Amino acid sequence: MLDLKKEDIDGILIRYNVSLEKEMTPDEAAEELYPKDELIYPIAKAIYEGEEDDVIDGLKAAIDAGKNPIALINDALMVGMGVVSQLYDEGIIFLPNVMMSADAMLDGIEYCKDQTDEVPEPKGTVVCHVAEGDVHDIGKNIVAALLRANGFDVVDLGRDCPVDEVIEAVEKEKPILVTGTALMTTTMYAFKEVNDKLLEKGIKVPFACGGGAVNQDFVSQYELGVYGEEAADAPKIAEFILASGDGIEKLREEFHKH
Amino acid sequence: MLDLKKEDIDGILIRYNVSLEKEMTPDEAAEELYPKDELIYPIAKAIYEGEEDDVIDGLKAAIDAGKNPIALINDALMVGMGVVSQLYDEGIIFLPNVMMSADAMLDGIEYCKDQTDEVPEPKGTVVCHVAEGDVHDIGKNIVAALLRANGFDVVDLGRDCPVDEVIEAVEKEKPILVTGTALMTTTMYAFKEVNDKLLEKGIKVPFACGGGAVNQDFVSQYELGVYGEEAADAPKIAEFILASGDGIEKLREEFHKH
Amino acid sequence: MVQKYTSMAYASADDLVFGKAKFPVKAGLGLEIGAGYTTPEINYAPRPQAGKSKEKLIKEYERITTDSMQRMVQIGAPSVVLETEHVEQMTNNPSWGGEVAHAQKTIMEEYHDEYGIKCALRHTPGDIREDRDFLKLRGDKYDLLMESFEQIAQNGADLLSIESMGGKEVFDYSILRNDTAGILFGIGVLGSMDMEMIWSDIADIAKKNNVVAAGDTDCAQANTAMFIAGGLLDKNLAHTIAIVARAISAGRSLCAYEAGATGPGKDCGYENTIIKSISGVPIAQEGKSSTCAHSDVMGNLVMQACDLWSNESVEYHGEFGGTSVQCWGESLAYDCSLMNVALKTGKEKGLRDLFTLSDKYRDPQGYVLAYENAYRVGQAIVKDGTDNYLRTKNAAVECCTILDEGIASGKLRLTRFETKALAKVQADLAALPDNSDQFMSDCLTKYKEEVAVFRPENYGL
Amino acid sequence: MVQKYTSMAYASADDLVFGKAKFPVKAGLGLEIGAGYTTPEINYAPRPQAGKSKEKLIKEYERITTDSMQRMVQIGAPSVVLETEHVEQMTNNPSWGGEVAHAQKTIMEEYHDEYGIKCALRHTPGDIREDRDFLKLRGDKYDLLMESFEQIAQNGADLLSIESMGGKEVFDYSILRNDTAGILFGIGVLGSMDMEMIWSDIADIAKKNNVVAAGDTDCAQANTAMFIAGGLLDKNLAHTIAIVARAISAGRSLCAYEAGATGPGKDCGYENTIIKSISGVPIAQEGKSSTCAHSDVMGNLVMQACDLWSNESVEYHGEFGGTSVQCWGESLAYDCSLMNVALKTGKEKGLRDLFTLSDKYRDPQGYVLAYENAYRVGQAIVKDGTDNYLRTKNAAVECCTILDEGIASGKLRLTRFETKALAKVQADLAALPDNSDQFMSDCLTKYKEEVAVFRPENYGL
Ligand code: B12
Ligand code: B12
Repeated sequence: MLDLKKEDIDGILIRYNVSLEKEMTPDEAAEELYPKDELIYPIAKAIYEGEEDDVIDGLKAAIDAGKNPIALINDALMVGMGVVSQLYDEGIIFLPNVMMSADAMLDGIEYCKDQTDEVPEPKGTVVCHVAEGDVHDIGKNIVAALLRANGFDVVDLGRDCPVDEVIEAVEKEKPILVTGTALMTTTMYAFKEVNDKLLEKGIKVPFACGGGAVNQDFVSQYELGVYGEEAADAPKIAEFILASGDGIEKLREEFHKH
Repeated sequence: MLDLKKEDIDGILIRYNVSLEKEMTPDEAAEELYPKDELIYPIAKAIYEGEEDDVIDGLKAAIDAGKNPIALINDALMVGMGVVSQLYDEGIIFLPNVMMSADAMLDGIEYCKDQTDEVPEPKGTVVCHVAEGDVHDIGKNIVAALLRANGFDVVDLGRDCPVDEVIEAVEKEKPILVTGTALMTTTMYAFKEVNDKLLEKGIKVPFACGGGAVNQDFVSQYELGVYGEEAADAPKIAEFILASGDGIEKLREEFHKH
Repeated sequence: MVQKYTSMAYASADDLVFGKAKFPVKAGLGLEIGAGYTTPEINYAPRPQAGKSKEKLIKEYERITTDSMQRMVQIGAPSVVLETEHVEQMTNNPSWGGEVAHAQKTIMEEYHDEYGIKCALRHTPGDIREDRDFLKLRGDKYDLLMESFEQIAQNGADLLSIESMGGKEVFDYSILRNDTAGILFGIGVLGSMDMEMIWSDIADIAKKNNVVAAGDTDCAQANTAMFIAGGLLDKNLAHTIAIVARAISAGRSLCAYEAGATGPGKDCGYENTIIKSISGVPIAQEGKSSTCAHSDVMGNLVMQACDLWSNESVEYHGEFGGTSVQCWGESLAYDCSLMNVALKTGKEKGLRDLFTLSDKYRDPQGYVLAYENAYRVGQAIVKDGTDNYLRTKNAAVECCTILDEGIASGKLRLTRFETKALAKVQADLAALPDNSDQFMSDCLTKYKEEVAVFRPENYGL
Repeated sequence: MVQKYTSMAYASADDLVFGKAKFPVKAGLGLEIGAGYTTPEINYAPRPQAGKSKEKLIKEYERITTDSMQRMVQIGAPSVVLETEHVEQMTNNPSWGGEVAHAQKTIMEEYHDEYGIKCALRHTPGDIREDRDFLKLRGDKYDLLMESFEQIAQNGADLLSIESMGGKEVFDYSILRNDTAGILFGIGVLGSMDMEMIWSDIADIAKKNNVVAAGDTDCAQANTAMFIAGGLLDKNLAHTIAIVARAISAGRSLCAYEAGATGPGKDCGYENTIIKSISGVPIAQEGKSSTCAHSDVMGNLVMQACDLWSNESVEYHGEFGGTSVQCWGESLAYDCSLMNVALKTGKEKGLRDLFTLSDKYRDPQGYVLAYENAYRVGQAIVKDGTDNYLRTKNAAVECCTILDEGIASGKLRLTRFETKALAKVQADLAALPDNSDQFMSDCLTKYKEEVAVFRPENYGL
């Protein structure tokens, strides 16, 4: 077939991802970010590498050396995960790495909890769901994974979730944030119902909504709605709430980009 | 340059207008529709041909022969114009013919009125305007011309017409129908204001809206709104009101096609 | 019974071109697909409020149909296909789907009678075979789905399609974890098994009703991978992995034609060039004129061998230029007009190459799907055509080889990240067993444990 | 001073091709227009609510700009132009337009710095020179308009354009009455006079601010005729008359370049192929990927010689595939990619011919605008290039001759109605005087009487 000369390709398309790729490899970039403490370092690194067994080994060693299991959650596991999240946000590593690190981190947390009777100070709970009638759940799964990766407790109500189940879960879990995902124009209207029923009960929790069919204009139509463009916004919204409160207006100002 | 073989063209495009063109010429088609009365026939034909002078000559002859000038408006001028409208609706003649016929008809009406002190029974008044801030007025001009061509009295408020002027005109003229045209998304919102102010005053006149930017969903949002797709719908809407009353729901059922 | 492909439909890749299929398909009112011309396929989604009642829904589709047909005659398009992808209510209530098909077809017949425009109606029921938590591929939901096909086939649908979901529970788990075996198992093995079952039955229904069993797409898996992979700057999935999933999906979607479908394959099957090279069936495609529905990095390339050209889906609403179906339909019609001129003047291969080159080096996905590479993936599939596991594994391996060559040529420039992901897939593939029994038993053990929602009985296992 | 064209820029019609102009134009951030590649030009209209305050408007344009730039880098487009057609508030308050230009340019600079994407910003103030009932081409509204150009030129707009309205009061009256003399007078004489004035001033402002005076379009007249003419089944205006108006408009829009503009001409100027043949300036065009904004019967043909390729306008809103500017922008970018591949591989003339043939026989309008016919209209214009009346009359006559030949060839098939309208125009043209003084005085007398809103002082008469 007809072909392009190598030097002509750039006139037709530019592989911006190639031209922009950072000088440093991800491993090098991670290395720069690990904490120096020699008990913490191996745990953080094992998190980054997504190696559950190494995480447990590292925790064991640290606890044996006298570290408090519950403190390790924040000081080692979350710190390691923080490295991962930062590299993901900077475009240096990709989602599957985050997923595998998060799995490793969750195993680590379970292990720490098993070593003591203390209960860790929770960072905050988020209730996630996919709108009633909708089976598209990958976006929600990513949202949930990234929230967990950032240390939030996630109550995942799954897909095709009836409105009333969302309301019940919110009443029970008292989350700092509810998320909804919908990929079809015919299902996203359930968000309005969730909003109305929450308000009926006097619950003014931010309700972050996203997914293929959903757009900012739509979400702006109901009082509690905050539009989320990409999954990585979910932990940012949750962090924003912890830092600056749950005023919907402020949240919209920060996250409504269109 | 490269060219297509004649026999290959139909595989790429079909000139449906050519393949569908009626067997009869417009003149032949008109001939079939003219009234047979030999005093009326030349008037109707002169209307169809858009010849003002011939219209006046024909009217003169008919009046001299004892016909009532006011009756001639309905029995000759409107009949001739009816032929024109029918051929336009059937796609046999085009808008400029209608415009020229309408001009001839209006001259004829003036002439008839001048010949007597009687006043003709009005068919109904329509108030037309282009939304405030909008200068696109060709659509409105066509609408007004077709309404006139169908015997309605048109009060044309022109383009860029302030909301309050529309309200005033409606209060004064008591039209059976108001039309609005807007071609820009930024101007069509004036229709809502017109609607609200009319309702405030308790006036429930159908408000037919059309023009490039306007769509059926938008028009359905306000109580008096009836969406008009093409200019030829305006006289149809007006006739529908005369025949079946001014219920908005019925009008929407009839004219909302999307 | 399914008859597996073990040879290629075309002697050489260069024979693949838009508008011509080895086995054209007659459908609907005067239309012949793949018979020397391309045809726009207009797709749409009803406005949200329209779902409220059956009456509203029918009215909505009537409007969509009239608008679309009207615009086609206004600009002089010789032919058009409309595709209705069911909203869930229409499949779950089979008579609804039938009534919508009937209402649409009635309007299309009027236009055909008045203007002679060639046209056909495709209906695509939703794959409703699941409950809230699990896939439920067999049983009463299956019967309901088949009843839906019956109803639409009886009431005016000319082309029957579905985007079936077999294997997706394993795939969904695997794709977010770079788990090559799981991707292959989900698409290549489980997906293929389900395809063979469902398409044998759809083909029977089509035959009985004298309509066309048109084909499936691996939307549920390969497209999910493509969407997660996203644009050049997205960082959720390496595009090298997405294209491996795509290559595998060709073996899976091919099963429809082995079970009796005849094409045109569905628009969103980016694997369709590979399938056309093997089977010679006509295909629908979507790309640069389906940006209303999604973004991709091979907008022109996918036109290379299309027979129908689609906008995938657009919500029905107003635009300055008319309703959305009219706008996108018109764009498609002009795209087709360009291709048809090339066909009539004997310049189609030249135009095809321009389409392909537009995106061949834009992304690893386009590189592998470029027709002469797609053909090679096809060859890898038919080499072990009778074994669903081996042939899809072959496809994955060949895909990686093609990418390696592209990198070596210096023209395909990948990021380090993409290269690394590719190397991992290659290593994973090399470690897989050589026979399908072994692979099946390894995977059953592994995924029964790891994927809570995986139910082997969905596949008769 | 204006310097009228009396010869053609190209020795033959065959030299006209997309992506290459005899006189390329450098603009904005690294962009060169007509220098061997085509570039998408994304157009948009703010959502209705956005007009409520200056702040909202600026924010809206910021979002539009970010979305557009983002999608371009996501798919790897090497270059892009954004066009902001002012909503009335932005021109009537010149500082608003300036602030919007500044906000947009700031974002574009960020993208240019980060990704190296070549880009430029076009601003098109509205022609606000009218009050409610009359055109008011001269006086304080004129000064306000020029102040708007100053502000945008100072604040980031790289390309200055307008769709000016001179002659439209006479044209509007005439077009609905098949009045050939009035159409010629409105577009060819009055329109040209106003163009010479306004573009001398815009060119000065551009020069002073070191930006580009890009060009005008006869949207107010020729496009109005095209829209009234509509599709194949519309019956408001013969398409043969619409194309005569278009041929005339080439002489009128050419005046911008005679007064100092350098291109790229504006997208909706379907007369631009003719203008390019005469002047060698690069041009923007719109067609099959501007169906969001309007329908036409020559969607591919207009690509034949474009340098920028535009979607005309789309309201900013969400679609499944992203926001509307992203969707349409991506479609445009792929169209450009196709053309750019052809340019790089030396196949551009072949592709151009396919574009042209797609629509050459679809409609009389496409037939005359097909590049080799457009070139002939250009020749008719430069033959009497120094006389606005004679040259536009020549264009109209040549247009009719070309149509006659098309009919004779048997390939262009017109309806009887179109043929009759054509014959009338030819007769009307034949009856017109041979010199412009006579024409001017005839028309002044006639239209002062017939057109109530016609004010000769608008033209210094
Ligand atoms: C993959 C896919 C499927 C898969 C779903 C697999 C799965 N487990 O999810 C399958 C095949 C099952 C499927 C089925 C159907 N689908 Co589907 N599908 C898609 C497709 C191609 C990609 C969706 C996807 O996974 N995207 C990738 C994920 C990662 O994106 P995402 O969910 O949007 O999430 C991202 C962001 O939005 C964000 N996000 C999401 N939620 C939230 C929440 C918060 C708080 C935040 C901050 C961010 C956030 O984070 C994510 C990453 O950044 C889309 C096309 C499209 N344009 O979207 C169609 C699409 C959604 N499907 C569509 C349709 C019609 C269907 C079917 C009805 C088809 C049919 N006739 O069978 C059925 C649905 C059946 C049902 N009952 O629901 C239509 C919907 C049209 C409409 N009316 O609205 C679409 C738009 C395709 C189209 N263009 O026509 N589909
Ligand atoms: C011609 C035209 C102009 C001419 C108008 C001449 C005139 N006297 O009307 C001129 C050049 C002056 C003009 C100016 C502008 N225009 Co302008 N213009 C157009 C264009 C190309 C065609 C409009 C037209 O005449 N159509 C033909 C007529 C016959 O159609 P119509 O009015 O819709 O009417 C038909 C039906 O709708 C129906 N109808 C109409 N009203 C009613 C009412 C009833 C009751 C019924 C039953 C039927 C009905 O009947 C008619 C025939 O069937 C459109 C493109 C488009 N897609 O519409 C842009 C368009 C309307 N213009 C546009 C713009 C932006 C402008 C300007 C702001 C541009 C600028 N920056 O200078 C200025 C406006 C200045 C101002 N203050 O208003 C945009 C509007 C975008 C938006 N935001 O909504 C459009 C859509 C172009 C685009 N795609 O960007 N324009």
